[in-house]
Amino acid sequence: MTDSIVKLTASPHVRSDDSTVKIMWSVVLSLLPVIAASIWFFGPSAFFVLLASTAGCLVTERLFGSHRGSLADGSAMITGLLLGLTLPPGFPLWMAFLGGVFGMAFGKIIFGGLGQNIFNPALVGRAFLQAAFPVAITTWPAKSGQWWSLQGDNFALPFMSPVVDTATAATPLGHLKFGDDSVVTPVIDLFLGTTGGSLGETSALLILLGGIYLAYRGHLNWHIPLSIFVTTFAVSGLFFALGISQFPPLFMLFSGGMMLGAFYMATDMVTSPLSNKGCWLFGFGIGFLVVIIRIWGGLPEGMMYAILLMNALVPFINRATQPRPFGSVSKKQEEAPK
Amino acid sequence: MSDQTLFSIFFSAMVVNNFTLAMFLGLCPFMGVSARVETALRMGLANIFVLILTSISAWFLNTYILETVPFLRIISFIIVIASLVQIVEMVVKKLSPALFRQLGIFLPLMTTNCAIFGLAIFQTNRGYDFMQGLIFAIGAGLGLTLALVLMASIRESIEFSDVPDLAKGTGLVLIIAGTLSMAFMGFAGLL
Amino acid sequence: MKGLLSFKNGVHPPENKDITAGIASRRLPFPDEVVLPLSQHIGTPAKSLVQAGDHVERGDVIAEASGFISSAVHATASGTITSIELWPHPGGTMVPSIRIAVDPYSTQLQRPRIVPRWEDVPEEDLSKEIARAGIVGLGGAAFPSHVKLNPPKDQPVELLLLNGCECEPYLTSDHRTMLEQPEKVYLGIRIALKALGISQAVIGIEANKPDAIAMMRNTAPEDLDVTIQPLQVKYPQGAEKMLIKAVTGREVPPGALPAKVGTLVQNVATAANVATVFETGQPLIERIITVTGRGIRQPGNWVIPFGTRLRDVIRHCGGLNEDAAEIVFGGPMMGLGQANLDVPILKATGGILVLSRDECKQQEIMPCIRCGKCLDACPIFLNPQLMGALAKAGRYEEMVTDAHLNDCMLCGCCSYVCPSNIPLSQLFTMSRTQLKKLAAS
Amino acid sequence: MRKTTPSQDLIRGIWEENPVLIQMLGLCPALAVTNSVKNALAMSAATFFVICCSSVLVSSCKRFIPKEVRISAYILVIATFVTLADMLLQAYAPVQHKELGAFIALIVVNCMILGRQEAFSAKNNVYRSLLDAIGTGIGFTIALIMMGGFRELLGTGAFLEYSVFGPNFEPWVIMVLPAGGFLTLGFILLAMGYIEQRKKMKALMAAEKAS
Amino acid sequence: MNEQGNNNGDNEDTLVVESPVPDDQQVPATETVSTLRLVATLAIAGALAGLLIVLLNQHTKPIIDKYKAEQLKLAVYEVLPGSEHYNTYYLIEGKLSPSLPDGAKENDYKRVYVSHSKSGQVKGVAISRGESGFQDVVQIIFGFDPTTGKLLGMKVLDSKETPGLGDKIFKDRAFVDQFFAGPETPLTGVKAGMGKGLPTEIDTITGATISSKAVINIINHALEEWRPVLDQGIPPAPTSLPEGEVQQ
Repeated sequence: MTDSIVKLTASPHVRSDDSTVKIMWSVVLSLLPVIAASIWFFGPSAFFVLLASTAGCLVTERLFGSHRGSLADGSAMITGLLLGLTLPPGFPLWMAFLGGVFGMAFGKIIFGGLGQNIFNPALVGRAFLQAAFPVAITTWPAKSGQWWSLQGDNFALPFMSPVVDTATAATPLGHLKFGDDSVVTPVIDLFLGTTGGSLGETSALLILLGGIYLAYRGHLNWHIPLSIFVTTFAVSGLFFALGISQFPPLFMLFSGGMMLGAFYMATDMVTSPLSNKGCWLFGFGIGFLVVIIRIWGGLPEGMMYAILLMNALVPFINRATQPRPFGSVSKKQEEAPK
Repeated sequence: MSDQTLFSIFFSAMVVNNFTLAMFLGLCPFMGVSARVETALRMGLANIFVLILTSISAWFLNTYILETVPFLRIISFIIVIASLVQIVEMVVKKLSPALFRQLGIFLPLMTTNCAIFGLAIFQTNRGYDFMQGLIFAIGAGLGLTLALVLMASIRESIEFSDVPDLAKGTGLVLIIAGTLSMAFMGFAGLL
Repeated sequence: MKGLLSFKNGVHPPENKDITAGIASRRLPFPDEVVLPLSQHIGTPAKSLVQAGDHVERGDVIAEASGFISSAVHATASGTITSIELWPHPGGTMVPSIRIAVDPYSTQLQRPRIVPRWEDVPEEDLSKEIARAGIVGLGGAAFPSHVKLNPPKDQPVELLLLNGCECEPYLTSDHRTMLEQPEKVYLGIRIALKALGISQAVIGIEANKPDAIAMMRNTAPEDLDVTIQPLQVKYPQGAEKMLIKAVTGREVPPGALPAKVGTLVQNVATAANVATVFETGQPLIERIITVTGRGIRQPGNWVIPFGTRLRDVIRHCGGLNEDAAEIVFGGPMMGLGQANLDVPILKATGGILVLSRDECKQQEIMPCIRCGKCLDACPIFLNPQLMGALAKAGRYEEMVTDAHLNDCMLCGCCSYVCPSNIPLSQLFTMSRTQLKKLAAS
Repeated sequence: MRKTTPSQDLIRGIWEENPVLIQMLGLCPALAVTNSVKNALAMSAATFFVICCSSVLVSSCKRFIPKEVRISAYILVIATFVTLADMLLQAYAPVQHKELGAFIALIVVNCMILGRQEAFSAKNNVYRSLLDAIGTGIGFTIALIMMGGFRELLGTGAFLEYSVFGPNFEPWVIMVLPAGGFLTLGFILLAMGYIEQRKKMKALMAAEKAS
Repeated sequence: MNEQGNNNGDNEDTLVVESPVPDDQQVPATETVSTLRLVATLAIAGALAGLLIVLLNQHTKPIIDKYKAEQLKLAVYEVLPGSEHYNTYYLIEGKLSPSLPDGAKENDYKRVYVSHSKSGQVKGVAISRGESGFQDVVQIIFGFDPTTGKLLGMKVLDSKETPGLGDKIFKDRAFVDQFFAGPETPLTGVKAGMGKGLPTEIDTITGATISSKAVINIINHALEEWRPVLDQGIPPAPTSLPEGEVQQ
């Protein structure tokens, strides 16, 4: 066999162009406008917070990641950026870093790294921060003065409390939930991002564009955001029409972390169901929970918890939505008269 | 005497103050019997059943017997629960051997399941009346089942993961439980 | 495209059919030697009738079918039998094969063989005649045709489906058959319809072969109840179950034959060869084979006698390009990779694909990210993700009971779409092997 | 049952077979009441009292307890001592009693105590049983204080309510919440696993070197 | 137990719990121990246990009761500033009564604590009530002046609200003091600094709105329930008034 030039592989011998690494980096790419917008709105604080959370994730992945090259797959980068985008601009950097470390270590690496985790690591980090530092994470300093001035106490010493001396501003959701005059922020403001909130909560428009780009490229399952939006709109519309809630359905859709969560967190492939049917169920669950938590829950924003809770249900959904093998008939059909 | 509404008792026991994830009751089955979804589901259902019976008996005990001797509460509860479990076991064995085969192994374990005993104690401490106690038991049972089934389906799924050797076993289960507990905090205030 | 009939899921790999689609088929010069394995089909290997030193003429029977699901082998070139020995088989094993040293001075005319006029043969004997000619399905599975034409009595066939999809990328041999031999295809259809005792046939052709569709339409005999059905271009449109689903809307139940839903599927090339048997008496000894890919110098559609060694084919096609990386028997999706240039061409070899490095670049295998793309690709609605995970964990029994491993037809769609490059269909093949081993022990 | 020396009986339960950290028994109190060291101490003391008394009583009366009703008898014994502990705490440490609440009563269903009666006291003499109970009790206490210390330190920045990190420390509220309990125990187990792994590796290396 | 074990063979691996199975009633009577002896043993053990408990109870009960009464007294005095004495009134058939009918159990009746002035005037009523807050039940006691409809004070008796956030309902002095400033009922919760200066307004705690509102709701709900009863008038205090005082 001197002339054997060939290598032997199993079929199929051609592969689609998709690759996990490509998917990950195009998610990062599609986030860039959102990041730019958050820096535009919130100044250098936004940049520092994103830097800190991403650094937390990258460092953890580098130290404990399952294999050496795992930084290159871009997944740790996504986790860090997404975590940063859920934080308020004035958030102390040491907390953002800690959130990244926690989310990465206990949300992902402990399960064996990429593809093996149950919960979205960015949200695990966020949930940890929410539970550990409930005050800091719900403090949105009012925009002050120049673009370059910091929004709150970003540089609080590690393990020390931030000093908030500026006036705080409520997010649109908080306004409506706890405010006494029930301000409904106009949807156009929410859409363009000219409101207060966490880094990625503003500028629904850019997130929408990024999400549509990813869906077009086939890098996210459009069933999930669509079902979330449909459910949220329908359920909150019903409650609004019945006069039970003060949240108009469109406001519900464009406020808070809804856009970011629906397009970037819920669609995390690892932690969402496999089949499209499962994705519909998943999206339905998130939409429903988010409306319930926003209207009756203790916190103004429920997107994170809704997604985490549904993440926990994903293995169960996957079990329940096993596809029906081709040609097999369900019991019901079998019994039906021919 | 408690002024809580039935709905709030139910919801609180089921998710907000989930027996397992927020009050650490029923951890033994949570750790031990949560490897398979079917088993977990059966265990959960068996728990609901016994919880309801316990709630009823605890209410009777409190109302008619322990009024005068409250200091015998712990002893009488544990005895009643132990006998209850025995009776349930025998009745189920007689009436439905198939069900007995499915539940059989879990029933005796319930005597030392702190969720059952805890229910009786909490119900007493909070002064629930009959209806409140019943709703409390059903909510707690459903919450327990929810936690068990969630945990079991997650554990089934991570069987395929390359979990680092270090984290295999209880360590990881606890971390997952912690994350679940964090996620359930989203329900706080929903009362 | 969208409005055309099709099935759910599936994938759209680049077609690459334009390399050879326009090249008319030509005969490849006879090689010095042909090697004919006794098992070129699904079922029991054939039984050799010759010995070393025997002289055989092209078309002589050299091995007979042994058992019902088996098929005869004929000499594909005149010459002398040098030996019967174990020889590398495209399947990767060593298989008893008859080696014939081709007589360089022979005209390679087929020895005259008496075949009755098909119109005169009673229906039930038609399939015997087909069996005698060693006809097997040329679509890839090589299932003996006479067995197919004898469907179980309790599952009557109402509709004959001709498979002209050729959904594998690159391959164009069926395409050329339809363009060059439409009358043969129609004759084959007539014979098959007679053998089955039915009157209705449908030819399914993927819409990317408009010339073949036009040709079949133009040459359709008026007395034949045959419909030409253009189908959506999608892999694996040519899989039996998918074709039936696309044309009739019926789903063949797991483990059942197409006859269960009243259909029978035959490849157009098979039909053309059935016609050849009754027209000229020539048994199944050669076929149109597409030699293609960016790794071969002179791609084309060639009529090649079975048993020709891969080495000879490559030599006649101008040799390999510098960047040739992989040789595949069949299409890129389901074809078998070949490491040995001595393997012979078999009856079911529809194409020889020489892929260049660019075409089959190997990517790093990443962990599964549960994206669910494989579920969206699987044409028979399995859960390849679950099966892959079970296979990795060595839980083979559960793959069968919980994930329906046995329904999998190894079409490769899941492997094709997997962004993490997990070799799913390879894992499934391996698991089946493991299960067989377990069952045996 | 293998023979053990009295000192082994005592030491075994403290670390090697630590009821909480190794055997995963008595998790309910270990997680529920360890949001401060004080609570952990009170719970440990109550449990210590119950396990010692129960072990002594069970081992001294083991001849009178028929095998068939032994579990019921053990539970009765344990429940009695729990009731006593409950009343004593309520009378002399009412603040702790209120903090621990129902979890005092829940000592009854702590598998650890019943497990020791069944596995040890029922088969050994009073002296040995007491040693075993003390060892197990200390093991339990150590585990609870570890948990409580970790959680109180991070959760409030204090140890035994004595501020450690100064007034500006930002407490990690999660640590005193239920989720923190799970995470802390999980983390401790991971850390212990890591140490164990390191030890094994070292031993392996040493063995390799030796050979 | 064996048959169960066999039938559930598939479950066995999942049971890692050391199973302390009470198999007493299942063991066939192959041994010589008679049922009578089993029952007798348990009965004796039970009796001894009961005796022990009763003895200790005799000793501890006074201490516990005293402590409880002390705590209650402290709480009542705290929410009814300036009181030195109170009487417990029970709700019997829609009316307040300072004493229970004969043989009635104390716990079957809802009650309030009423503080009288030296002259026998009602100075204030303390009411305890628990409702769901952010995490779990929040139990509070508050003082109320039935004549003016103003609050006198409020104390959180029991809560599991989030440390550092929800627990401000009893740790944040500024919040608690509002209830001692004599706000009018029913209360309304407003965001700090957003009020209109009405006498019914209570500023909620930033970040702990739910917990703050829970406190306000509990008071409002309690008053909804008790107002009609209190408005019927409070019967004069029983004889426990200090010597020499004359009821009017």
